[in-house]
Amino acid sequence: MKPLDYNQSEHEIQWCPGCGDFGILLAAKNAYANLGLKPENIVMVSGIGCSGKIPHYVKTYGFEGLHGRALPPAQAIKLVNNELEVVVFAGDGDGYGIGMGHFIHSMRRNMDMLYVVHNNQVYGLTKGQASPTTEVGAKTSSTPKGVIEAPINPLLLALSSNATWIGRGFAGDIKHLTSLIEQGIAHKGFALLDVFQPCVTYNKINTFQFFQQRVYKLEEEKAYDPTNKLMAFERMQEWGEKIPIGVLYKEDRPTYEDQLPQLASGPLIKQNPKRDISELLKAFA
Amino acid sequence: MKPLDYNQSEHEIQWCPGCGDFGILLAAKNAYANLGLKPENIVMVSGIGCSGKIPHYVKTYGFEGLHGRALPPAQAIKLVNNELEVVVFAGDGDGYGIGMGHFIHSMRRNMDMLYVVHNNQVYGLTKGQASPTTEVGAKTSSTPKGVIEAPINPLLLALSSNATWIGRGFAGDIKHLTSLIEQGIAHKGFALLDVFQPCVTYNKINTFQFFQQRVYKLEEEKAYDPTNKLMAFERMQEWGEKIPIGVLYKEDRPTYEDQLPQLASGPLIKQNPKRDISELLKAFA
Amino acid sequence: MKPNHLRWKIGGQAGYGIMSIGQTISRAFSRGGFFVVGYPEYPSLIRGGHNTTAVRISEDPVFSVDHKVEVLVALNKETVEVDLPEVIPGGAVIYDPSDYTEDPIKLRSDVLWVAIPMTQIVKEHTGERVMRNMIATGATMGLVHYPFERLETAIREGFAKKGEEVIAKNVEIARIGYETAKESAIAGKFPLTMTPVEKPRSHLFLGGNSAIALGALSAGVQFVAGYPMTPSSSILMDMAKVEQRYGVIFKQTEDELAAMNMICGAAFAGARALTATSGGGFSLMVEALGMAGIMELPVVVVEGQRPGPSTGLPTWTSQGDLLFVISASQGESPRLVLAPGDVNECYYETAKVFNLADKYQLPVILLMDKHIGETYVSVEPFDQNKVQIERGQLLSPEQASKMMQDKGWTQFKRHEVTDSGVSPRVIPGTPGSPYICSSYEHDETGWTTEESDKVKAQYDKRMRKLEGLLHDIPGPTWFGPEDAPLTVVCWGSTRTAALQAMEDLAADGIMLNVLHFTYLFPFKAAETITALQKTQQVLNVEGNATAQFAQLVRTHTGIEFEQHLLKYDGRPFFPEDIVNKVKDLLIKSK
Amino acid sequence: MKPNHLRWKIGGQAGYGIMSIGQTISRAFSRGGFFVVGYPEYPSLIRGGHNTTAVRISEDPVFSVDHKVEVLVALNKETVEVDLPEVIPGGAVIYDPSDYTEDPIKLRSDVLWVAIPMTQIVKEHTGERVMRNMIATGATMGLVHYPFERLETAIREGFAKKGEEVIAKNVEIARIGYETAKESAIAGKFPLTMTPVEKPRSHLFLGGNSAIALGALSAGVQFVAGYPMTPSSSILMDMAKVEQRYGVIFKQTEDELAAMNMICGAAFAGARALTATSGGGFSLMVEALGMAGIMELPVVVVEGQRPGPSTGLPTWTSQGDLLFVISASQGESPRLVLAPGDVNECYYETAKVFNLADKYQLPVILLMDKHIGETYVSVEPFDQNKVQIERGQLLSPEQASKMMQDKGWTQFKRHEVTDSGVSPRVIPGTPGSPYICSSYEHDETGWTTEESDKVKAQYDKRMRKLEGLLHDIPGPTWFGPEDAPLTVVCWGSTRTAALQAMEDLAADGIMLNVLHFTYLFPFKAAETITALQKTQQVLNVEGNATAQFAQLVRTHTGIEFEQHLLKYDGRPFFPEDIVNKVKDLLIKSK
Ligand SMILES: Cc1ncc(C[n+]2csc(CCOP(=O)(O)OP(=O)(O)O)c2C)c(N)n1
Ligand SMILES: Cc1ncc(C[n+]2csc(CCOP(=O)(O)OP(=O)(O)O)c2C)c(N)n1
Ligand code: SF4
Ligand code: SF4
Ligand SMILES: [Mg+2]
Ligand SMILES: [Mg+2]
Repeated sequence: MKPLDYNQSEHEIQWCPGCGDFGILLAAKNAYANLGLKPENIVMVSGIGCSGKIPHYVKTYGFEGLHGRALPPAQAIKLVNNELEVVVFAGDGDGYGIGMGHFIHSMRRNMDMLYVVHNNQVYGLTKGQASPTTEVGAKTSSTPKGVIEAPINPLLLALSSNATWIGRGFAGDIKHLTSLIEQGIAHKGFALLDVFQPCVTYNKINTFQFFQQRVYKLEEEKAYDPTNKLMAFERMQEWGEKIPIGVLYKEDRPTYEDQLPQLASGPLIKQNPKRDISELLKAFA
Repeated sequence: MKPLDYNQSEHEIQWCPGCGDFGILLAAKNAYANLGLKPENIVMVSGIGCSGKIPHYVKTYGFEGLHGRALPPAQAIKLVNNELEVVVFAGDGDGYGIGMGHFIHSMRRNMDMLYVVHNNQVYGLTKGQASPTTEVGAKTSSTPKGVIEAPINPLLLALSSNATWIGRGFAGDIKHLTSLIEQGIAHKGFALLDVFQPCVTYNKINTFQFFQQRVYKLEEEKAYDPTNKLMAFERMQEWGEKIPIGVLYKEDRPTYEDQLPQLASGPLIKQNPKRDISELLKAFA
Repeated sequence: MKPNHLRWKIGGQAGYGIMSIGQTISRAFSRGGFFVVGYPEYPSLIRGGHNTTAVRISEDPVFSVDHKVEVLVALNKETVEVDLPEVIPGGAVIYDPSDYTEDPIKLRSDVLWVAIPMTQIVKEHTGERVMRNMIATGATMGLVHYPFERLETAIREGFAKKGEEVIAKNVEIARIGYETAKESAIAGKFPLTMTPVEKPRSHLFLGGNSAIALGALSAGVQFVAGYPMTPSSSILMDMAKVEQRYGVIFKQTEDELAAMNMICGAAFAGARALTATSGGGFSLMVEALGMAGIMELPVVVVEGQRPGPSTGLPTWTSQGDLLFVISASQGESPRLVLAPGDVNECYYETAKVFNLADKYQLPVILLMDKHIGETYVSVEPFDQNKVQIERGQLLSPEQASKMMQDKGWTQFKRHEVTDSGVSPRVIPGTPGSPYICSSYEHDETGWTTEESDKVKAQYDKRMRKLEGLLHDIPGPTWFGPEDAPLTVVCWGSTRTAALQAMEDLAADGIMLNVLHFTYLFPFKAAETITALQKTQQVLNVEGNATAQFAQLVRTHTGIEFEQHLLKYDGRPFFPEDIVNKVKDLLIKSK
Repeated sequence: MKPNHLRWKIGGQAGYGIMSIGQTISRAFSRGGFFVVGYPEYPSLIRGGHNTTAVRISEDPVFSVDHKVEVLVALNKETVEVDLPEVIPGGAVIYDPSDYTEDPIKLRSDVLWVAIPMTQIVKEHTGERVMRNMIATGATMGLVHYPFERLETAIREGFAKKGEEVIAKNVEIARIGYETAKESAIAGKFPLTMTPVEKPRSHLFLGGNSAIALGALSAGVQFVAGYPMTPSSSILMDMAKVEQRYGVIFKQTEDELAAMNMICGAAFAGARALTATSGGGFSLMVEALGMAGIMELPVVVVEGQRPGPSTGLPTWTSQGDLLFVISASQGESPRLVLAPGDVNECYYETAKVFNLADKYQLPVILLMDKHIGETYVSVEPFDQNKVQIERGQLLSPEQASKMMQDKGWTQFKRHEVTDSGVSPRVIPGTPGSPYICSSYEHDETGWTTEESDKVKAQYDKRMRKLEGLLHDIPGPTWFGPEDAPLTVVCWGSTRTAALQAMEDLAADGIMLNVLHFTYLFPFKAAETITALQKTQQVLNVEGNATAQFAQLVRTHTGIEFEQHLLKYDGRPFFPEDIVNKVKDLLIKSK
């Protein structure tokens, strides 16, 4: 498979020219190709937002659900057919705002899927309101005097919630991002990949340039050990002149599905649903 | 004021005899009395669960809202009348399950209130299903073969979400719990107090005895510095033979309400709502 | 008092086994060939409060308990205070003298006071306090001269998992109750006897919630997600129990939002999926219900009604959510709404509507309530062979690729515009036909569209499904004599009380028939008009304050009911509610 | 073409200032004493797609744009492709010749093609590409010989905050457009002239969403919580802008669940509280809506409809949520539902329903839609003095303590059972009267109850409020001649198209009247029956597929409408939709 094979060719892509979402799209297709995944075995699940449109642009199965609710259907899809590769895409408002509850609970379950969050630190599709990752002081249409709430730290939340793979990428570095998506998919368990995705229209602070000047790659730092929780805890708080990208944390833990004896004989939907419940009926006799 | 002055005398309390909720009730009344709070200036807000019944049993203003939604009305009450003392009570299913989103977002806002979570590690009122804090392997009516999800760690989540005061108490140690509630109320900002609250009916693992044998008080440990985030991070993960209670973390950060110039002239509801919007109308002429 | 007809009620605090003992006594009689129906009432508390279970036992079919009993068992004083008026003259009250300093006979002299020193017996036999219910049950059997072995068998079955020691203790203590009652001077004065019938029937014995779970299992449900909520939690817990045995996945979720969105995902991926909740949880499912509509996903949602608004009365019953579930969610999307009328329908209709969900690719709402969900009755054993699994137009990979070839499609048209409104579907994993399943309005391939004609084509296509569906579902059902001067119209769980009232009134020589609706939306307007043309006078009976079903009928037929019997205090209809109202009406209309 | 009557439309990509230029040209004419109405259309995208703004300008009052224009401005080829059919014969198309290699005149020879080299002008004058719209606007003014100073003033006002340099550049470039058009050979052939009227009116110029925000501010709203959702976000953003100036707190929340629960908390604590959302967000508010009902909290919810189901068509319009909001939430709880018919009502009715919310202590749902929310019109300046703030039975501490004394209460009875169903309330901070405000069913003091009579008393009390409310709200409004042979029945935003159609038909000698409903629930059944008795033939016009309002009318009156004009493709009704349908009907009925 080549990245081009995943192209959804009939329609025009509807993001603003220069949007960071293009980088994520490209990296995803690269990663699928590198991993040799068949289009029909991938399900891309998303919520609503500029980010949420991504499944439209790739020739895989797609599920563009409700704003904030990408993870619940994704989990169910995985549970009923664990032969599928489930990749979930969300916005920062979508995934960390309205979808926060699902986010935390998904991580503790540790189902095998990759969760990519297009973190542009703004509500794009609704025209520029503050999101849960907007920085303090930032002036947006919903905070004309500046944000006064501390932004959330998705990586720290993931670390605190037993996510078993935690990464961060940058839509301006597609090669690196491709590799992260590949690793995230390959990881057995729940993988969170937060991606800096500049919104060229509504976020004039966290631009491509902003990140180009600040990001550095953890894998280039020999001493960094992503299996060390304490190290991860400290590094996840680094923000300012230098901002780390790469794999911040990983660990091995059995996945949810692997602990279900029901799946020993294969995916649920391949099992015959016709069953004899006579024994159960006896309990009511 | 004496604790008795807060008694809601006309009706019988409806918890199971021996329930940990009694300890929390007693400690709350003690704390109110110690702080000399007037009943009419306290609003106790709760969700739905055994825990949610607590505002019924105290002679303060009370708001027993929806399951999982204690925090949103509590925040609004504080915002429109910041002279009130807002104390919020939730269950672990209520506050950490269905209410997870509000929990995380409330902490980053840092409004001045105390959030007490009755953590009995089970769904009490609905008769014993697993909750987000139920331990792995525990057999409940919803997990007859044992829980296979990692429990959440509320303290770590709070630390990751910029809560400015994080404490843990035990309903079996009322004196200590009273002091924690006092400190939590006195703290300026959002205070999370997770309370081990044995459910004598549905949780046969995390009993009074279980905690009596394990808990130790952080304040008795000189070296422990609750302003040290790294220390807090490590200690919050301690679970097993020894479990810390007390104040695990605290910091100073301006509250949300203190950053609102609208409140400079006093609580919102004391301001005259009649206003002249002529100037605004001009913008549409 | 008729022999072999016993209405029995037990009352006491929560935590004293009021519900389980109701099951035990019911089983003892059911095994003796009797028909039984049992109805538990309890507050939203874990301990304390006033709990009761009423059981009606008869050699003839019975539908509903009522507010009269031949025997009342009072495990505490409160039961006497609250429930004494229900005892019919000549009836008996089994009570514990240790609850009283004075003889309670002065409370009512027209009933027999059967003193059974339960507390004392428990103490003497080193039993637990909770076992007083077993003594009382034994005493009941003694009083009506029912063979003790029947009770012993029921105890053995009920406690099978607890081991021989527990069984022995319970049997011992029940026997003491039995003997004490039988030998008491008063017992001789009590005229009612219960004798096992000749050919015992092989009844099942269960409530509507259990039947729903069984029906779903027979229908091949594969994925169940839910968040506990009274009165539907038991359906979820039943699934938790059997998931591994039957190849089902049960997922307890973080909230109802997740549950509903999950079953949508599961349905998209090809599984039969179900959730169960009550009105509050359903409120959180409303958004995803519309999503299931636009995505054309077959899902089944059990909505067990309890009185609202809001948290309301969690452990009581209601029929207050009808119009809500019919119009829930923004915009307009097709759905099927039905409310089973008895435990049999809970099983068979559940199994059936999984097929309808698949056939029309839309959500089904099974409107239950606490009353039908938890009232247990004896029914003919369910016949699994009657259940067919029909997945509708779900294409195999071969069928899909053939279809694409035949139609010359380069892209699979998941939402192809068809006459029936139904489009063949594929599931992820099918080669060659990846498509996007979207909550936006879309064209036939799933691609987002805002073009007027495409929007309208999809909207119409979806709504068109209701036409076929309307054709596939049955209209209302008649019970009773055709030419009755008065017709009770009712829906869902109210049927049981209506049928019982019909029988009770027949005994008084009053003729009545019942027109009952199980399928509620889409609405069978033509059939309803025809049916109502046959009526003389109509009494509409439903469990809400605004006569929601009557509104529905008027919306779709223009017909207005003039007489209503509405109840919204959390109690189900009891037959005598209807009996009294009917008598009133008939007097007035004379 | 009549002088001083201009229908104008501009089209181009998103991001090219299609919406803002509509405002500029509208302001230029409004200041010249004209009535204007402007309607923007855009897809759910940030950049790209096909965007238009249509503006109707007239010396007589106008209600609605329609699908005919005298002047079309095409900023790209797509506009010509899509919108050319709307230009009336003899009309003009202003276009950029750089978009075409061949002369577009062959596309239609019955219109004037006004070539304005916008791209070139922008380049020559170092303007930005987005300024092409300004050139086109200047050209329009030149074409119709409207004084350039009016446009200049409008530009100065519109760009006031951007500084002199930006203003100067825009004026310069607009003037070039103006001169180019005026001097072009073609211009002389265009017969339509627009001349400022003698006594300019001092109109406001705004859309329904802005009017709602203003109405709420006049009504003393103190707390606004919400989560952005098209088409209601602008109400929230307006509040964000002014919160500090006017002593309001605006809180953007994590989701709509929080928003609705927050305004309930704020109302409990005594603040006037509002949220604004669309159907999807409202779906998440459904549970707390019932809570507001049982807690008896006065809150105002703006629900801006867009087409569903589900995410649907985010930037388009709909009237599809009527039955949903009326029956939303489990159980039954009282509410007020209204849908303003024009921008004036958006202001005055919003201010008024805050009082009704307080008087009856219940939630109010203001049903808006994208069409009325974003279509801007010229209106008489709002008169703030007409707005009274009446908080209903909200007791001061003194009143509360007196009441407790007078009634001999030891505990405050927040939910006292009264004839009106309304109980005096206190807010936290009031000494002596702490009470529990609970989502459980409760007794008069707020204490949880499950007792049948108390439950019923509270349920009845709450529903009783609807009686007073029904009395306080107005019935439908008549427009047009009393004896018209045909009546258009409509509700909410459809009024504008209906009134415009009425005028347009009058010009053709066809008589029509309009019966419009702003207040929808509780339903004014008696007044509706009386009103409908006066009709000869009725055409029901509404923006959904299932004729929801007609269903409502039938439910409450039994009256069935025979003729419907339904639209559910996201577009609002245009006057000609109604005109055509009416002509059809009149031909048929002849
Ligand atoms: C329940 C609900 N509330 C609100 C919306 C409106 N809405 C659509 S996208 C969006 C936020 C977009 O921000 P984000 O999630 O960060 O995605 P982005 O557009 O930035 O990629 C909102 C609020 C919705 N569709 N559904
Ligand atoms: C939306 C909604 N879903 C479900 C319920 C049912 N319910 C009531 S309390 C409860 C859980 C109780 O557990 P927890 O929050 O831990 O409180 P506890 O009873 O243990 O104090 C649930 C699921 C509800 N009231 N509302
Ligand atoms: S608004 Fe921002 S996030 Fe959305 S497409 Fe444009 S640049 Fe990308
Ligand atoms: S069920 Fe558990 S938590 Fe609830 S009252 Fe009883 S002991 Fe307490
Ligand atoms: Mg974003
Ligand atoms: Mg709990």
